[in-house]
Amino acid sequence: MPLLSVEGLGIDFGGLRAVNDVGFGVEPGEIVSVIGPNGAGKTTLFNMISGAYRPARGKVSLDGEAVTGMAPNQLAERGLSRTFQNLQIFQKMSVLENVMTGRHLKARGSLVADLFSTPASRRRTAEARTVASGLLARVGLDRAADQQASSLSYGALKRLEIARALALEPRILLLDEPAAGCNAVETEEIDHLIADVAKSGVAILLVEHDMKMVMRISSHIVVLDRGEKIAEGKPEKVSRDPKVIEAYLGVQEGSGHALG
Amino acid sequence: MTELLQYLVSGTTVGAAYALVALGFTIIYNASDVVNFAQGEFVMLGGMVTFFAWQAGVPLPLAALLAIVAAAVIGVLLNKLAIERAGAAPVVSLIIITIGASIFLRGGAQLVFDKQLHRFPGFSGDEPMNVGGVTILPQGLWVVAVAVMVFVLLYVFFTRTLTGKAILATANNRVAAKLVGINTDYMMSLSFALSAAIGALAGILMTPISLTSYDLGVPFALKGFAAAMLGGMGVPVGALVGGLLLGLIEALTAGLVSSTYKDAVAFIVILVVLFWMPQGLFGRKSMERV
Amino acid sequence: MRLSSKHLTLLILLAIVALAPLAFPSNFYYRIGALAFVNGLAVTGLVILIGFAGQVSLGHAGFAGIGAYTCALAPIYLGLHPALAMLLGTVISAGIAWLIGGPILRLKGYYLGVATLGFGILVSMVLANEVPITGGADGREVPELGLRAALKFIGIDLSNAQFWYAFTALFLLGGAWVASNLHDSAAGRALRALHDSEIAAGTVGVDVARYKLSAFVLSAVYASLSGSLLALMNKFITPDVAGFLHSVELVTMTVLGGAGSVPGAIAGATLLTLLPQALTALQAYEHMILGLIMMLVMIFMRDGLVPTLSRALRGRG
Amino acid sequence: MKSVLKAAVAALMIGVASPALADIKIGSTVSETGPASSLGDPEAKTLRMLVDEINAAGGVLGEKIELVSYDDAGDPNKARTFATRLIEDDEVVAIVGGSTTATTMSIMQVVADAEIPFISLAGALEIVDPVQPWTFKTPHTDRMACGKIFENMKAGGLTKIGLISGSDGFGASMRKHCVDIAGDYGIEILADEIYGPTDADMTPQLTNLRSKEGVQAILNAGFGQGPAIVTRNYGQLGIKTPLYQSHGVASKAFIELAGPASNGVKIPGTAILIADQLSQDDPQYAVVTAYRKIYEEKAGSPASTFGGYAHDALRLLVDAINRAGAAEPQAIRDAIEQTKGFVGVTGAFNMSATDHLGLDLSAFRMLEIKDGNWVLLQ
Repeated sequence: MPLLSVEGLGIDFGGLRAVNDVGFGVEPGEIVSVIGPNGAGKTTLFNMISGAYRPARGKVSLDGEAVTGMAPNQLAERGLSRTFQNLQIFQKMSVLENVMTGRHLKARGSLVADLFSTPASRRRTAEARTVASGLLARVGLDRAADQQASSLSYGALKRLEIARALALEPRILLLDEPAAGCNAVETEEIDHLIADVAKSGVAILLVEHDMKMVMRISSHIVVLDRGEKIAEGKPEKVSRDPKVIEAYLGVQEGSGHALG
Repeated sequence: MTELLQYLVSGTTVGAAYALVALGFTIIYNASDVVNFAQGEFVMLGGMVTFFAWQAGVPLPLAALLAIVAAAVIGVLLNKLAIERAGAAPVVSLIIITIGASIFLRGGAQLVFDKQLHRFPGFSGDEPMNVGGVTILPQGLWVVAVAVMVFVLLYVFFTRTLTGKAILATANNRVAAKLVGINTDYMMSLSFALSAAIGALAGILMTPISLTSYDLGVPFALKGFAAAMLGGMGVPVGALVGGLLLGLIEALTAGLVSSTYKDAVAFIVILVVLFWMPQGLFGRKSMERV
Repeated sequence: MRLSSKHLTLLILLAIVALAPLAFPSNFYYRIGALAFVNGLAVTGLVILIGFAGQVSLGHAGFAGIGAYTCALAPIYLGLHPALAMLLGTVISAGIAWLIGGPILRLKGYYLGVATLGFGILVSMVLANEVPITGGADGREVPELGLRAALKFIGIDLSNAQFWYAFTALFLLGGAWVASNLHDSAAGRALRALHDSEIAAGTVGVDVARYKLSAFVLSAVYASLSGSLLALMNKFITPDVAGFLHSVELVTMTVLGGAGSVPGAIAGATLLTLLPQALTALQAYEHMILGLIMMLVMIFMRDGLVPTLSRALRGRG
Repeated sequence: MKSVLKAAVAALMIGVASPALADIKIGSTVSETGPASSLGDPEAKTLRMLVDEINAAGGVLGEKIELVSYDDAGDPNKARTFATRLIEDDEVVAIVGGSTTATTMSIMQVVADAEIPFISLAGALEIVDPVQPWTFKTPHTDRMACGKIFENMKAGGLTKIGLISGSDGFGASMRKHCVDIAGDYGIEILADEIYGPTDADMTPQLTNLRSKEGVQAILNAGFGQGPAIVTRNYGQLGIKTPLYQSHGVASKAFIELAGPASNGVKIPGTAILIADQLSQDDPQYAVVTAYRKIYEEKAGSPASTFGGYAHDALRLLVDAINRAGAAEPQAIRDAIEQTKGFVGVTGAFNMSATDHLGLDLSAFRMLEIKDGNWVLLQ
């Protein structure tokens, strides 16, 4: 049984079927990519899986447990974490604090202890700081640790979100366009990072427009078009699928995101 | 039975005044996402300017027009000098700015005018009409008629005219509105002027009924704000229904239950409505985009 | 490093409180100081709610009213010592905050504003209308705390004004210490996270509703203590303490000084407590000047006085 | 270091710098703005013009009076702060003020601790009962107002009444006392309605009073805009039962605001409202005429009962300082307490150790509005 499994998932916005009857599974250590033209419903699918939207139809299970429509924090407790396409950074915190907050589930404790700064409370914060510093080093942001998060570049913020998501020690990680807006070097760094994380046994679900990256690192690809799954399989199989090619060319008329 | 009708007449009159204030809130909110807590001061200015002009010998209709224009000008100034400069400040900052404006205008009115209560005669006299044992003031009819008329005009304005739609677009997405060629600064000023004018109109209409003074803006702002939120902020029909509902709840509670806690009942109703409908009665449900 | 900056801030605050009396021209300034501290305490609570968690309240004076009237009534009706009444006030405030916080904190922005406003108005209406118990709008007397007499007995002889200056300062310092602790703890980070992005906070595992509620209850406790102190210090209390204008005054102090920072908010409280006293010479213009200051600060110093000024200083140095 | 700090504090407190050397400093804190400004505004004006007049006439004990006056906006907490400031910082020898009962109560605490004489301008009985050594007051109590009204009702055979009152301090306090003593006059209160001080319409409450079986008269306890709206609504509903208002409406402005419906309204008032109808041998004739003249000249608006309270307070104080022969708080207090036969705008004051008001019902006159004017009933 896959770690994350999605069956028949769908949602409507004002009578419009934004996503309909989408299903797939993700195993530990696997990288599954969701691709499709703009407006295909990729981010909506992510939002349903991660609890931001409540799906109208279908089922999401995590390790066999039905988690459909659970709040994001309940999913976090079950080891699901994510990043956001349009960045959801804690702007007014320092870079380090952002990642420390990502460690919330391990760092939290009694509120009273936090109010009076008991040794236990300080110990929890110190542990979070140590882990967070390590993660910042891993994504190459250790030198920016004390800066205010809002001062970072777009690419750096993307990496910061990944570090924050990793602080949770997730079993499954949803990454929504982690390489968008990054230059070639940064993209390659993220590329390695994702592969690395997957290798440690984390299941990864990825939405990405950079087809080179998708083809290179995905173990499995799901293709969406107008809210429906039109193809699924290994990268080389999907890239030859006529339906996929048509979906892309038909919508985008050969613009930047054609299949590599 | 006549008692009940009398309560309804009272509630409708006062409720129509709340509705006018709430409509004022709605217009500015629609253009800028700002809830203007200085809205009550426009109500005050309407009454005070009209009274002092009238006392100086200006005929009442002209005095009222003068007050509306004066309020509109102050509304535009408020937008140009404060709101526009604040930009995309958080909700609390905007609350403080508009409350600051309210305190400023009240302080100014106290200096320019005076601290006494004032009144001028009703538009169609002060002789009440008796309809089957129920007393109706002609001025009360004026208030209700104008509130309904303003609502209809606003409804047409926002749904049928290009300018009205441009104001809505400005609120929805300032940048996009600019890109499609809407002069967003002008739309903001226009909506402040419109809102201030409607507030002043409410003040002018109510002065023969409930008197005016430099400090009656706050109670009107509170009730108008509550009415707008009850109906759903930003929706004209919500403002109208919210205002009338608030006035009716107050009058019926005072008449049938307890005059001591009529305001309390009004706020409890608001809390209960918001519990079931967090966007108010007619508010649009918004979905957070992530 | 963070820890030391927190302690440094508290030390500076302590030094100001301790040294300021050296410059007081008369006993009257102890009264102003104590008022600033009482306001500062409520405002520190609002820093937790508005500054950390990003939730608006236009009704927190309601909790100050509960704290104040518990101190006035519990000694008479329950025979409690005023100090215990103060504690009871915080328990009641916390309880009520917990009960109403659940439903109303689901509301956002202005809707939360009108709901909290309604709560505050309900409290002040009950206080004003239940005349046989509360004394109504004319207010009622509050029993003597008695601590000053006890201190005198052990040889510490303070004037009434001096005692309240010192006593309220202790509460303010304690409150500021607790709020600073919270700021740098896991719970504080959770609150600040949901301020910036509720959805991201949920994603990292923060139970958004629970933390909002905690912030609401905590700030209610601060407001309640502030109300209790005001009642005990004045030995007389009226429903104005719970009124809309007091709620707005508290929020203004919080935001003007800098909602995100404890010292900022305390500076805001001090400034707005001093201002009416400084403006008595310009009595007729007092309201205009106050309104103008509120607008100017919010327009030109968006983060509030202290954060903006300290950034400017750091930028230069 | 200390001097630097001192300078910093002084800079913050720009308002504190005390003007010119004062001879006798008298403090005041009244509600010039805020919900009670219809009381506080004429009070503050009266105090200023009287001090000028007294100084122009040579002052007191050969010294000039300096008036330090603050606006507490009707906020009891502010009133307490200003009272503290007057005593500790301005070092006044006496305080006049407290436009409302709540502000008065706050100030009383401070003057009791500091032992400074204080003459209040507020109505409630609680201010002088029980007697506090340092607090006096000039207005009739609300309990006396109730008594005066009930006396008149009883004489007119009106024993079953409907009560309506404002929820502010003035209305609530008077309501309480009226309910308390109604029985003593054989008056029965059949209906009891409340309105908020800023309400726009009171027809629901009045409709209830109108439809209540057996109500022979209506009594409204309140001040500010409420009573004017109540009177208008009373007229609109065509209610015929006699309407009594409190001394809270005792001004010319009320008649204008309430309009024709105010014809026939009765209140317990003071001589100032009927100054032109006083006979020359009325003991109050001289003082009332003089006060009215100076107020209307300088303020440009009709004199009201409220300004009269301030007038009497300041005159009482000056009289006491003269008799004490020294501007010392203790001496002034003792002298105020010994005031006998002092005729003011409000009435003749006879203070004692057990009576810090010193007025009886005799100076309280029942007035009625006829053709847009106050006239004396009797």
